[in-house]
Amino acid sequence: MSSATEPATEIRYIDALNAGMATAIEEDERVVLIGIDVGASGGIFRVTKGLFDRFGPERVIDTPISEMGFVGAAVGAAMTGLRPIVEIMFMDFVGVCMDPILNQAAKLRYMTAGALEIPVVFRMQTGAGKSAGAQHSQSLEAWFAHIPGLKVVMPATVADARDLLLESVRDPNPVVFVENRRLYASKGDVEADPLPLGKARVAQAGDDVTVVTWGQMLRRCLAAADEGPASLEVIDLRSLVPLDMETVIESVQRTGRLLIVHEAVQDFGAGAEIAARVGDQLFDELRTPVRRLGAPSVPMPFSPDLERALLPTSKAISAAAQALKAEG
Amino acid sequence: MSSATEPATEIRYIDALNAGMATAIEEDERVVLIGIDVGASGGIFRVTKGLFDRFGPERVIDTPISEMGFVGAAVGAAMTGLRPIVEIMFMDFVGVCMDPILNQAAKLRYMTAGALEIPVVFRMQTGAGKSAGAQHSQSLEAWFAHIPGLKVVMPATVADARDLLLESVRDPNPVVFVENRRLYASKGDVEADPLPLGKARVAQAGDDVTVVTWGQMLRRCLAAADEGPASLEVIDLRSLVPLDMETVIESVQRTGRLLIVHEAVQDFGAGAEIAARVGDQLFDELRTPVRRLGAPSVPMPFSPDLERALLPTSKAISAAAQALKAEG
Amino acid sequence: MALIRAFETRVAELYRDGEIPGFVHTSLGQEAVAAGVGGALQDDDYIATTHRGHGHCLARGMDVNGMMAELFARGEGLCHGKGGSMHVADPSQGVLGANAIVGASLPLAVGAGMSSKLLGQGRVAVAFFGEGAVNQGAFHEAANLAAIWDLPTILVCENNVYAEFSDSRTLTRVPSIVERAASYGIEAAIVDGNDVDAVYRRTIDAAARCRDGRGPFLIEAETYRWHGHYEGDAQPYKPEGESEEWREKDPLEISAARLLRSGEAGAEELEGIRAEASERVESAIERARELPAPDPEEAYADVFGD
Amino acid sequence: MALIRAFETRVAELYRDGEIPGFVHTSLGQEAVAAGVGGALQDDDYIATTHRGHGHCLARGMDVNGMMAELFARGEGLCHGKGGSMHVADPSQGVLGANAIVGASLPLAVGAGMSSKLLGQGRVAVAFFGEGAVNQGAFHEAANLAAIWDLPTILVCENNVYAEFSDSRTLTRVPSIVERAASYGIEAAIVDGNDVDAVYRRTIDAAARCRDGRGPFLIEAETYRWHGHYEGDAQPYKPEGESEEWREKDPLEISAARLLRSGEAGAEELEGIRAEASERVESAIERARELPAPDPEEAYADVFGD
Ligand SMILES: Cc1ncc(C[n+]2csc(CCOP(=O)(O)OP(=O)(O)O)c2C)c(N)n1
Ligand SMILES: Cc1ncc(C[n+]2csc(CCOP(=O)(O)OP(=O)(O)O)c2C)c(N)n1
Ligand SMILES: [Mg+2]
Ligand SMILES: [Mg+2]
Repeated sequence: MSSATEPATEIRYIDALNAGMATAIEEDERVVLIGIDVGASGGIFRVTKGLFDRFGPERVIDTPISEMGFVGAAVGAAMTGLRPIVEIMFMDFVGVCMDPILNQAAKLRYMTAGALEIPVVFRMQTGAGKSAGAQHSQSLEAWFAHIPGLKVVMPATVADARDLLLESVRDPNPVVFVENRRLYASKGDVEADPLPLGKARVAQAGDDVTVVTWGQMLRRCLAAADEGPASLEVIDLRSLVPLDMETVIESVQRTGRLLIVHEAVQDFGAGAEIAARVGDQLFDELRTPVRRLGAPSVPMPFSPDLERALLPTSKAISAAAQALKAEG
Repeated sequence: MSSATEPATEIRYIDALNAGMATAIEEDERVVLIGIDVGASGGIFRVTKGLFDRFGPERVIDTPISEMGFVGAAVGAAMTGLRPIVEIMFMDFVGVCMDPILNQAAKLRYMTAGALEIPVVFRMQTGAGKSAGAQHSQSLEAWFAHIPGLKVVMPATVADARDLLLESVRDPNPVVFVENRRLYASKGDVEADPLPLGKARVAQAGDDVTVVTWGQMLRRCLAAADEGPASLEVIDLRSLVPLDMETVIESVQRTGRLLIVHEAVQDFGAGAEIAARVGDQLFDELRTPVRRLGAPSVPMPFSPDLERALLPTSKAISAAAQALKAEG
Repeated sequence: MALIRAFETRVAELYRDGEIPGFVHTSLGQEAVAAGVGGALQDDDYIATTHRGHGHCLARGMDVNGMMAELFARGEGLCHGKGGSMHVADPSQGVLGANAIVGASLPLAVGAGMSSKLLGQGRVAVAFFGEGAVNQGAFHEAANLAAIWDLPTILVCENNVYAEFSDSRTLTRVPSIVERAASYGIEAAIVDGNDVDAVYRRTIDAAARCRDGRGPFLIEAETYRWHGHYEGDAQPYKPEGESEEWREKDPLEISAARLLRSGEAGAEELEGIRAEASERVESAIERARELPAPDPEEAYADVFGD
Repeated sequence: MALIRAFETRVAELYRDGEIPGFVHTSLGQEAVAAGVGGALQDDDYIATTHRGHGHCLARGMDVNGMMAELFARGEGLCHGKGGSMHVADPSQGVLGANAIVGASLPLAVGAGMSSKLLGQGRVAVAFFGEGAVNQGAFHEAANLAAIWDLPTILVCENNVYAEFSDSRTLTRVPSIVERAASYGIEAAIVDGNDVDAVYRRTIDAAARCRDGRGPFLIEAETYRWHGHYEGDAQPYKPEGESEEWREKDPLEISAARLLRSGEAGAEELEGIRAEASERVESAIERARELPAPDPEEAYADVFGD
């Protein structure tokens, strides 16, 4: 279905995730995929489509609705030789299975002085804007970033969906891998511009205002950059842990202005950490205060109209960036 | 055991908590206390001592080790007429019972457009520095502050232990009430300087550097203030939600310098939010960058020596404050 | 049942046509469980339910207009457009809400049972849940608590064969929920979930036990999900012929046949009930279509009370 | 058993005297469970245990010196002083660690069973847990998973009567863990947890089943916690005479009497075993006392691997 101008490697984000998993399962016999309906039916969003047929029930494992049990089992399996990819269907569901992530996966390497290695990927998706309601729309990446011992990865592009997933599986550490379901159908070049896990990407170069973002907000930030007239440098963070402050600092040193945009609730969100660091490290170089744009402190409402009004729009991003430029 | 100079109202933090609960249970027949061994045995730290004998098994309710079940039940009870105080023994254990806090208590008032009221207090304790290990030493207040719909209260003084607990029980909203076990044995005047929930306290007035803190770090900050020579204004935040930025802003406007100190891991911790806000709102008034002092991004080790080295000391706080003063 | 059938049938269509946003899970084929339980409860009893909760709410007497408006995300919806299909609630009717977290209804209903017991109210709390939810820790912990505290809580498991796309019998070695109940010392009974009278009688008994202070009871209602897990699910995982078999056991037909046989109702009367149900639903739809979206201010209201 | 007894006795004293920091939970009185299970396992089998895990670790062959040094929070401790009593581990011995979260050992051992099965290793994974942990959702979910996946996982419940300060029989209507196992389709057996031979035989059988691919087994070992929940707990909640009764069923005495009766060992030999155990523990203590605290750099090591 690709149009004439698309490169041959133009695919959907969701297919890139699928390809990443397929390669991971294929290249290493220790990799298994575990989750509710990830098997024969290909997953609730069809992300794992075809993998069960291709690799069989020993590698692609359906589970009961028992997240505490199967996420914990994935962690135990990772300690003993497997390299599980475990799917938590919605990020909000970590409420029923946080312990194996918080107290087991994140801590056992440390508590055993490195004797245990825990190569597990916790796949989960978020993405407000589909009227999924308050219990199916949360972006909780800040929680995981606050827990030492977890990597936190959030691909925003098709290429990253595949490449970062593969890197996460190959990583010897527990990785929280956050997909955005608003991006599942989006298309892009899967071979574009590879970068290792841990490096932020300058998605759009610019001079006036640095805009740091991740996840579905990347597209809105790029749209804001297109609007002009201020010249925005848009940085896709790609992972919160590791946090590539170097790329951010280098950019803000040039622009003197920083806007941080994320889908998660702004208060006590991950943007605060970046703002705090830049405020500290570039105190003398900032021309204007560091600004943040996230969701307000309310649960996500069901109504599409209300929901739309709570998420940063490209207009709001553009306006915030222009305002920064006008300020100093 | 009070010495000659102590006022008659000098009691321990733990007794103040106990008194707060006793008053709450006494004044409102809808108040019940629920938790593991909170009953006949008076709790693992003896915080609930005597309450079972005084109020009986219908008001002070022992539970099996089933946090998901009894925390969820407390939320259901709060929706239907009771006002439960539910004890989660260690804050780290929220890993097994986050859903009723995250997805039920915090959201159901909103999702029902105010038709459901959920007056529940989630008591939990934290407090590193006792070699309790990585699974019993975490300060996760930033998690709760990031979730719209929850109040987050952290008493640091004996008077607040009682008064804020009572106010939390009387509050019509879900409150995460974080005790610090390092303070349990500490003594103070239970009648000192009452302030409503939502107001920060200027625990020590000063001119050079504003120090914002909460929980067990308050004492270290006060000790640092005593050390001099810089004159520190120490603010005890008392609650993260509501967040009394007014008091913070007013102080930093005078001092021009801000240091934030907390026991939790610094990265993506609650201090970042305060730093981000002050950096934004007082951009032109800050004389020096906003600095933070928290635990480094590692799980809390068992060894007392290692643990000690990870928590901010009064010396380190003092040094950071002096450095700020020297900077500008 | 006629009302639920009419409501769900139209909701499925409206969702397909894009008039209802979000996720929608209908209870077509399972109407007898909702109606049987709902009919047996008293006005001030509580229910806590699931993502598949429309029927339970309607049987509890929830306002059809308010509910439809909520599904349409209107400001005059029961939850002002902030809940939606998965979270529709009306505490004034004892409905603590649909709930989008599998298993969450159970601890909530245990808590409602605590309130009733400790405040001496004699109210019964019902937790609806699917057989898929039984594998969640929340089920286990809640069942045990209800048992040791002798709470007036009825655990109603709607065993509709599937949990999402999986046959639930493959997800445990002991598919009988009644057997599982025994491990908590909870008395339980299987009931034909497509027979509204059977469900009703069981619930009446269970509620009487609860009000007598004899503690919880578990009802396993055997039924079948006619539609997909959510609207739009093509259900490739269902074996051929299975749906047809179950459609023959249509709870509405079973009940109608019985009423006609016994002479309790005539064909015309039944037709009238169906027609009225249909009318109520259509009028709720018309009304909902005309209603405005919530006021933008609504997004910021009701986070905290004071 | 002699080694566990000597170790725990001294650890209790050292904790009381402030030589060991943190929280300590000893397994005095429960030695036969650890020894019986430990003796029945093969070298490459796995165990995952609890806050009360010293005995299980020692029976698995964990280095006494390294363990004691760890409890003393020394840099040469098995976990470099970063784990401590509640987290002592030695993966090279198949010990996935003590664990301070009640119920956490179960999913971990299920995962170890998955590894063994999927990698075709024939290794058995044991989850130790207390009877108090059975009320946790993690137990429920893990048991079900082990059953449906036919995993080589043995669930060993040490029923020592108390969960913290509560008599566990008051925390459920069905105190029999074996009965609960049935609700997952898991075969199970009660065993006298103070009889090391009985525990050993049961474990041998269960492990053989596992290796044959016949799936999990649950062992409920009835025993008793001599000391408080943690060291320092005065145990006012224990009924008078109960402790004394159980002390009469001392697992070491029972085993010694049997060996003497059967002639398998003489009094001197047994004395020698006890003396050697005591010596090993004393020498571990002496050694630990002399060792330095961890290097400060240690605090920052092992957060991530690369
Ligand atoms: C904690 C959690 N895990 C997974 C899901 C996704 N999910 C929603 S409904 C469902 C199936 C529920 O099956 P069952 O309990 O049998 O109810 P039914 O849909 O058949 O009514 C699943 C897996 C969820 N909402 N919450
Ligand atoms: C999730 C969780 N809840 C509560 C605790 C506190 N706690 C530690 S041990 C324990 C009692 C455990 O009882 P049981 O399982 O019978 O083991 P035993 O101590 O008797 O060996 C409790 C409640 C905990 N560590 N983790
Ligand atoms: Mg079902
Ligand atoms: Mg026990």
